[in-house]
Amino acid sequence: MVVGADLLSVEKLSVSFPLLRGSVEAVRSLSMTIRPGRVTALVGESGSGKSALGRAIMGIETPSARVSGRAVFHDPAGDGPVDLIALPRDGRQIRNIRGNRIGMIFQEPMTSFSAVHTIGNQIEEVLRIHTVLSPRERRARSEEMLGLVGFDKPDHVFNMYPFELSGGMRQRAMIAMALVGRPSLLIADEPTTALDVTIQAQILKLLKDMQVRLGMAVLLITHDLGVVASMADEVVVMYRGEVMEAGSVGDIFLNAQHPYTKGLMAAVPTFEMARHERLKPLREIRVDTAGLLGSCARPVVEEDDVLLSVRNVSKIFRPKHSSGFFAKPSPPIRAVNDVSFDIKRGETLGLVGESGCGKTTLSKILMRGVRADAGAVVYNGADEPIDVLSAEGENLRHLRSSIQMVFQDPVSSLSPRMTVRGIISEPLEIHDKGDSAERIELVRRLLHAVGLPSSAGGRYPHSFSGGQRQRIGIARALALGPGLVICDEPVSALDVSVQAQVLNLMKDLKAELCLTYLFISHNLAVVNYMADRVAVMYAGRIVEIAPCDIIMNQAVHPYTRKLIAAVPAPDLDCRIDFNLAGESSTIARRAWKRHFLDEGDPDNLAHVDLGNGHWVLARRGVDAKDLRV
Amino acid sequence: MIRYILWRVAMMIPTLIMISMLVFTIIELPPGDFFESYVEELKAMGEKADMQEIEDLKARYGFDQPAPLRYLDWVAGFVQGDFGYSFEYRMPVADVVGDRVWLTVLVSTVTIIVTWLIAFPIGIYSATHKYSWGDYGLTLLGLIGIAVPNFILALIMMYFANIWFGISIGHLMDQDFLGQPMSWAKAKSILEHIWIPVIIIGTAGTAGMVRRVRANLLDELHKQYVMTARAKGLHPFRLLIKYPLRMSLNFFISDIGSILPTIISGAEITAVVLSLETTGPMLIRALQNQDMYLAGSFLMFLAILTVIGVLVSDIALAILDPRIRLQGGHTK
Amino acid sequence: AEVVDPDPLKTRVAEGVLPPLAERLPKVPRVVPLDGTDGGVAGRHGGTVKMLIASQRDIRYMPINGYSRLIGFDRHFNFHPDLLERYEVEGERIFTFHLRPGHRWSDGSPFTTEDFRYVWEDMFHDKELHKGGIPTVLRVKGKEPVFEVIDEVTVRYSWEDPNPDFLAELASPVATRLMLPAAYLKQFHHKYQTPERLAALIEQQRVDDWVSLHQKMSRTARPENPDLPTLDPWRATTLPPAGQFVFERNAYFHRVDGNGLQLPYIDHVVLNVGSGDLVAAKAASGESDLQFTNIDFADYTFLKSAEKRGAIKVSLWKRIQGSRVALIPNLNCTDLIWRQTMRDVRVRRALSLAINRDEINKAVFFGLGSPSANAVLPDSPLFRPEYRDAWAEFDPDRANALLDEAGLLRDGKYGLRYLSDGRPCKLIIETTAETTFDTDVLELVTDHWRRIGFRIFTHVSHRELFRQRITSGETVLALSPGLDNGVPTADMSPRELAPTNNDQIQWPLWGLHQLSGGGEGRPPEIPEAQELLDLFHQWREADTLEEREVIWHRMLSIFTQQVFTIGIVNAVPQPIVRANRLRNLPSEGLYGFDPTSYLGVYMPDTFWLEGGA
Amino acid sequence: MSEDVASLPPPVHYVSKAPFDPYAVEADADPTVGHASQLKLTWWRFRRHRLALVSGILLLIAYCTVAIVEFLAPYNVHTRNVDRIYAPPQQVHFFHEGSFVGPFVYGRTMELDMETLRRVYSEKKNEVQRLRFFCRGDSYRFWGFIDGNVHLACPAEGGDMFLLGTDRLGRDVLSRILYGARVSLTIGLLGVMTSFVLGIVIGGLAGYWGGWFDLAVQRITEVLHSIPSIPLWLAMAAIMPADWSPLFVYLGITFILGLLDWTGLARAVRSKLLALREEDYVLAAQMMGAGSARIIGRHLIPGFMSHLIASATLTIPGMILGETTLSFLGLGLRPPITSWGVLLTEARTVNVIALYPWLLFPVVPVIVIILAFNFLGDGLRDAADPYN
Ligand SMILES: Nc1ncnc2c1ncn2[C@@H]1O[C@H](COP(=O)(O)OP(=O)(O)OP(=O)(O)O)[C@@H](O)[C@H]1O
Ligand SMILES: Nc1ncnc2c1ncn2[C@@H]1O[C@H](COP(=O)(O)OP(=O)(O)OP(=O)(O)O)[C@@H](O)[C@H]1O
Ligand SMILES: [Mg+2]
Ligand SMILES: [Mg+2]
Repeated sequence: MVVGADLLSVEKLSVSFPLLRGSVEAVRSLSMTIRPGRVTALVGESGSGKSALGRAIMGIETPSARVSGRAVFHDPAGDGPVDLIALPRDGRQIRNIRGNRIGMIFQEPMTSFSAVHTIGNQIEEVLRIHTVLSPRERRARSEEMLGLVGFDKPDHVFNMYPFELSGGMRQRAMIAMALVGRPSLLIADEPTTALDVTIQAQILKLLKDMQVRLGMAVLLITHDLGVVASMADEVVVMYRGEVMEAGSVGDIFLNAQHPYTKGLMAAVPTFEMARHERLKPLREIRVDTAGLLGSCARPVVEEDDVLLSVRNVSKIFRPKHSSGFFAKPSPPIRAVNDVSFDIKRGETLGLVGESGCGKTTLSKILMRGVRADAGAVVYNGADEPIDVLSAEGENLRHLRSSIQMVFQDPVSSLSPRMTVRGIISEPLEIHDKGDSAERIELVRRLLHAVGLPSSAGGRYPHSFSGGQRQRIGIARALALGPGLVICDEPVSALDVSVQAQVLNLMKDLKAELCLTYLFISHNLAVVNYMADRVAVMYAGRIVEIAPCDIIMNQAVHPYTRKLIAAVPAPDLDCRIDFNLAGESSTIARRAWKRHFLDEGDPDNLAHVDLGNGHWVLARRGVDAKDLRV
Repeated sequence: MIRYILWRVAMMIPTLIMISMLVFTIIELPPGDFFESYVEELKAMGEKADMQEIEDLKARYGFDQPAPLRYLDWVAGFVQGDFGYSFEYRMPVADVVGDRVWLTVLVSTVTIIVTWLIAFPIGIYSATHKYSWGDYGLTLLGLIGIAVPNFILALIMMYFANIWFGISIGHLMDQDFLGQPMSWAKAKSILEHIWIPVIIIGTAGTAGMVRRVRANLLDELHKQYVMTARAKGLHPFRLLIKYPLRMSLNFFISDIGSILPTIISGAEITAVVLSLETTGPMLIRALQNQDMYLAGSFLMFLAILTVIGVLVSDIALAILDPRIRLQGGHTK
Repeated sequence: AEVVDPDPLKTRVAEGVLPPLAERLPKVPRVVPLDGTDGGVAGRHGGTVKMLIASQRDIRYMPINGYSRLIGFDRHFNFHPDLLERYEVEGERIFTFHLRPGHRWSDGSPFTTEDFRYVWEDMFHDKELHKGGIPTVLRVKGKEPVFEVIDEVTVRYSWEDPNPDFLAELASPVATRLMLPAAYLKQFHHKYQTPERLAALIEQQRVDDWVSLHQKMSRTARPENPDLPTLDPWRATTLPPAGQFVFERNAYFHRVDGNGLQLPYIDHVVLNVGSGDLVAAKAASGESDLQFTNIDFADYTFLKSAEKRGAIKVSLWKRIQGSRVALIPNLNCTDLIWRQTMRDVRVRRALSLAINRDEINKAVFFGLGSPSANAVLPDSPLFRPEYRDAWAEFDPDRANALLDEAGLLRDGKYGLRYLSDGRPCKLIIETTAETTFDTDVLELVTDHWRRIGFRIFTHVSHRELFRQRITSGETVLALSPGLDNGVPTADMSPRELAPTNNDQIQWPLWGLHQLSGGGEGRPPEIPEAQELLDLFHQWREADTLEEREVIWHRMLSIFTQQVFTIGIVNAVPQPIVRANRLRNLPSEGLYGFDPTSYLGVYMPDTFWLEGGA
Repeated sequence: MSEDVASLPPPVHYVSKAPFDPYAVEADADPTVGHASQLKLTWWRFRRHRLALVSGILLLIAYCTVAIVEFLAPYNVHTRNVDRIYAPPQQVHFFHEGSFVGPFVYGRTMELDMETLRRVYSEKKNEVQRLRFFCRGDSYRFWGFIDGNVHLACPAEGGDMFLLGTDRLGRDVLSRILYGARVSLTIGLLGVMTSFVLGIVIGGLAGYWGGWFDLAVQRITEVLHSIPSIPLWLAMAAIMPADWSPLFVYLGITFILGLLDWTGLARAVRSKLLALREEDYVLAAQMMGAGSARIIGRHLIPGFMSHLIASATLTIPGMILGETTLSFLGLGLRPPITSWGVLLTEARTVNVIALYPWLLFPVVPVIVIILAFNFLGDGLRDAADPYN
């Protein structure tokens, strides 16, 4: 291997998508290099062409896209440089490289799997194509990989279908799939967006290990500057399809030159920020909310004015099995286990927790998207309380217009055959708000508010970048001016600048329209910025709930503490300690004090009041003082 | 799943009862009965019927009784495996149907398999090579097959097969083999004849299948999971088969319910034109003559196959797509 | 030429399976001279003749074409003893039949008067087998004949009143069976069989009781039981259901040719079942050696063009219907006004006059038919041109005048006429539209009648529905073939001309009245119809041929002058296809069911294949 | 970190010099696109599909001509010419003996061949019969009430013009095809539409709601599905009132069959929706409070549109030719009503194939119409396909 030779050198690569009228220039004559064994981070605003670049390198961009330029791949194990772009589409040569020499983690793991094949089948397929292993070995390798990405029971997961996994679990499966072939270059497109910080750390550690062990180079596409700081050797900053700034991590973090890079750095929310402080996006967008979404229904916010109260909600899933209908069923999954909490009017309740702990399921139960097995949910938005789980008729209609949800997976929650305009105005049409001209106007303003051009209204969801789709979802949820918005990872796919813009918007709206948010996120900094109170969930139960400050500074539960410790900061000096943070929670759990363990019987645990609205799940009858230590 | 299947099997009973009533009604609907139409037909030929025998037969088969009683009689017989008596053939229905079923099964299965063997590759080709000359050409050919009524196609093919290749017109085998036990020569003769009905019956079906495969496949080709699979380096053909094709099979699976009965009944009209020794012409004749037990039992048999087919199709559907919950209702 | 083998079955004789020819033939066989009169020449044995049938039922053509009857017609419609050696008739009342001594059924069992006795006593008079007693055709004025067995070979049937129909009935295409192979059938009869054995047979044949067993095993109209001995030239060998029916020569057949060769010449007749629509195509490609059913005049050109390929010859015979298609007003229809209108002879005559028969003949029948009222053909001794031409010329002006006279007024020159109650003259013609002729003719008639102010609509229905609607009087006008027998002799019953049957479209109710002996229907309500009925009764009483002839002519004259049915074209050609090598099938002939029994009177047993097997 | 990797030279620090404006708007697309409704967008995309556009126009023309066949057809539908039975098609010429004459046909004589009973036509090369345009010919009653006799083209006075030959009664095949379009292009549509609407609605609800409704629908489907169409036709024909005109009876049968024929489609729709309803966007719509109709119509059915369009185009031949099958059973349309199916049914014999093949010509318009519908369907499919 020639020292100093680039593993991949991209030269004047352009990608453009023809549209009905005009076209989108996603990547404009971009050049960059990736060096063997290094992590090159690609950061940039949402929609700046990062994913398009990744796909173009793999040669899997949609056929309608126009790709030009060169991407020379010099495989250390292969026989000389090849121009990936020039290779025949789906020819033998490029197929040998895909999956085998270059692995790819897609940005949207939720939809990247085929729904009708098991996870195991799809992961193992990589080995089937590129190796000569026996089925048994393939299975062993796949399960090993699944274990590495943080699954407790890889053999179970192997037989599960993608729709049975939570968002983060799918993302990890995706990572397993990309890594199982042991590529020399990994294109990781936002690999950790759906993961909580502990698992994120675990995954990053895995990547790092593989990079070191196998000499694997990584093109890490991400917007999380904390991750960049912890992982990257080199950084490329991209804006609207062009490179703004490139250099080593040090150059970028300590010596940023370009105003865009500087802007990005400034937009990151930190723990040190004051509650009322506004985030500083690259461009401030002023939204004219007045008269747009209706005005604040009840300006006075009282204490103990509960908008939504959740009592003893439980949900058990019985997994399907691929191995025929005679196989013995695998154990049921307790996704949500006896959860109770309140959301007060006008507050933002943050919900954090491990990937797969039941946050999405819980939020869908609140929306009646999933039927709860037990429990009650009461909504106090209307004149009288409505029992959410059994409402019918007018009550249900009212609920539907006053509780809205931003889905964790933006792709699949947008009708693929509706234009963005149709999607955003749909809730208005359903609830018969305004005439068609007003709706068009509202859609235009909403698009503007989330930072999308108005021409986006005529496009279909698939033609957007991950972050853009997420913003469409947010715009839709806000369109009706609902009383309660449940946001499931609303900003996970957004770069810091757009994230800042959107978070500001949400905060503004909250203030002006007295919105109430249930804010699910893995990004604790964001939760810290947004939430008034925070609930921490673990394995289907709420383990700790308290006002935001308390959680951030005086958390009691060992899981919460670990979460907070694992937050990556966009600072080269405090990189994550992978050895500590990267250990899986089942292992970490062994070190928990026995106050927090149920020891086989869930009834052993109960919520213990620590004062100031601070509750923690612990042994019945345990003294609060013992816990604080 | 097993519970679901058992439950569905139990559900078949009321369904079949309803079907049997309907079948009976449909056969009873046309005014008159077999005997009247028999007498009329004889009269039309200038002959006269043995009225005595007809009166006897009428009494014997309960035609002097009200319809509901006859219905009960028939159903009771059916349950015991007695499918009734064919007036036209003057023998038990089971004997009449006899051999024809196997020939029908042969023709239909060959047709169906040929249809699939041709339609799927072409459908896949048309979808992946949308608007290529191949796509246009095959579409054109297939649609011509649909647009020309089967009987005209049959006549034209038979006529020219006779003029050019000297193949005798119609039938499934040389007449000399009729009623003979199976032999190599007979099998060969069947093979020589079977291609005409297969082509004629198959054209329309093939073209239809091609268009449907194409349409359904086109919808799947752009999905994200296809891209994922490509990123793994999967061979494009294997990829197509494993992912999008499987996804697009939904329409096909849902139709299994109607495939089973067609295997037994075959393409009636074409069979009539080609005078195939299949069950189709027999059924049509039985219906036209109101040979009611023959027609009724045969229809009932088809109905049972349909019902089984629907169940099979539902189960296959659930296997094809694990997301499908056959029992669950929807959420509001 | 080769030496003709005198006995085609000699190998089987040699094997001892069959007795020699001399023992198989009756003492006095029927000798068919085949000396060139009527065009038939003596031939040679051997070969197979293939024919096409449209359904399994059509094996019934075999006994019709075989035409072995006690007494049969020759091709000039004279009676001729066939199975009988001779017969005597006294005053149309007493019929004595003499069998041929030594005559045997096809299984070799003797054919004797016991076979007549069995039918008469053990079948007709068995309360279980024939609940209604003897067949109605055997009753005269409701009374049974006296049946006597004189000896082994002689039987007698004697009636109190004359039964002039009897011989014609015996010579008809589907004759009433007076004799069946008793020796064979006794095993199915409760009188002769033990109940256990009977039960076993019932079980084996999968029937319900011995009655159905007997019926099943003794069926002759359709030779479905290969074991049933027969007297026909060919006997069945195939048990249905089948796609192909093979008939084999009857080794005991009673006819010989002038050279002493036992008939039939042809060894096997094979009937192949196929779609009726394909018969013409298959016949053209030489798949049939003898075809007359399921082909029609419209196929002629096509068949003729296939003649060039050498395998077949097509000839045109003449159909014997009184009219190929006729328009028949229903004088019993329920619509009062229409009934009155149609009973007005002027209207019927006008409708007839308004039809341009020449155009129809030219357009549809290539000018080969003969425009005619529904009457007898020139081939009948009863033919007179005035019957043919009665109200059959094309004269719309006269038609219009007649209609004006009848009070059906019209507005404008081309306008509609109106009935007396003010309704327009819009008529629905009922038809079963079995052939394109029907639709074509209707289309032309529609046009012709437009000129006399009638509007025509067609309603097509199934045959049974068609009948039903006529009987119930819903139909005013129907399209249907004319007289079945267009070539009658005075000996044949003129029943078709009088209201005698409920299937007569012009007067179903009057016919029913007569048929049921006055129990149902209504007596004829117009004098002309009543007169026809009276004449019919007179015919039955008439003793001499001359008397009958006079009556026939009276009836024909009334029938045609009154235009009870509106005939259009008759004597239209019917193509007959034969293999090139098939001999003795006349190139011209009369085609029909009654009285010619299709090919029956032309004796298919005398047909032979040149060049042999 | 392994040695050689660590020893790589540090990358150059690159900073773009291009001017940077964070507020720069994306000028990538025409803003009108953003405001256009989905229907409009679909139309814009459809317009780009040449073949589909042409097909659409063709169909439009075809349906327009249906309104004015009386004028377009050179003869009346029932005009017979007894001296011109089974006349083969005539060719239109423009040049006679080298000089331009305009469109004309040669006169013909007919002789009867009494041997084969064939009519033999021979062209008289010296008799030029010039066609006339916008001329007076057979009189007709336009749409049943306006009398007229003007035709687009007629034969020369006393001559004839049978461009597609004549049938067994000497009727002009071309005129009959034109008249036949009237029935063929309209009536069967009714049945197809009925069955489509029912199939989509019932199948949609069953697939989306599932549960007991699905169960009930499935059982009904099974029952209906179990009765093959032929016995139904026979039974139906038997109960149709006898005094209905054949057109009406046919209409009735098509309609009833449409009412019964939805099962196949319903099953397909249901099966697909059973899978689609598990998609997140359906959940999203439910959570917005969308009703079943909206979810099925706006979210689910579009995902199945390709199949529906394909199915629809495939049933069109059935609708045009449905009566041919029916007439095989002795039902269906009959003369004097003329449709393409009737014309083809009349051509149902070997005679025609061997001797008068021009009577099979009605197959051509059938093929053209079917192709047109098919390409139109393709265009619609593509226009509705967001990935396109
Ligand atoms: N199939 C497509 N058709 C048209 N435009 C597309 C298509 N795919 C992506 N685009 C556009 O290309 C641009 C770049 O998209 P890309 O997905 O590469 O962005 P990204 O940098 O990955 O953003 P994000 O961080 O939000 O994922 C976006 O403006 C997007 O709208
Ligand atoms: N349809 C389903 N069938 C079976 N199991 C399911 C289903 N949906 C979710 N689960 C299981 O329920 C558990 C909770 O899933 P959920 O999606 O609520 O997690 P989450 O907290 O949102 O995780 P993430 O942060 O990764 O999105 C997971 O273990 C998942 O495997
Ligand atoms: Mg992206
Ligand atoms: Mg989730």
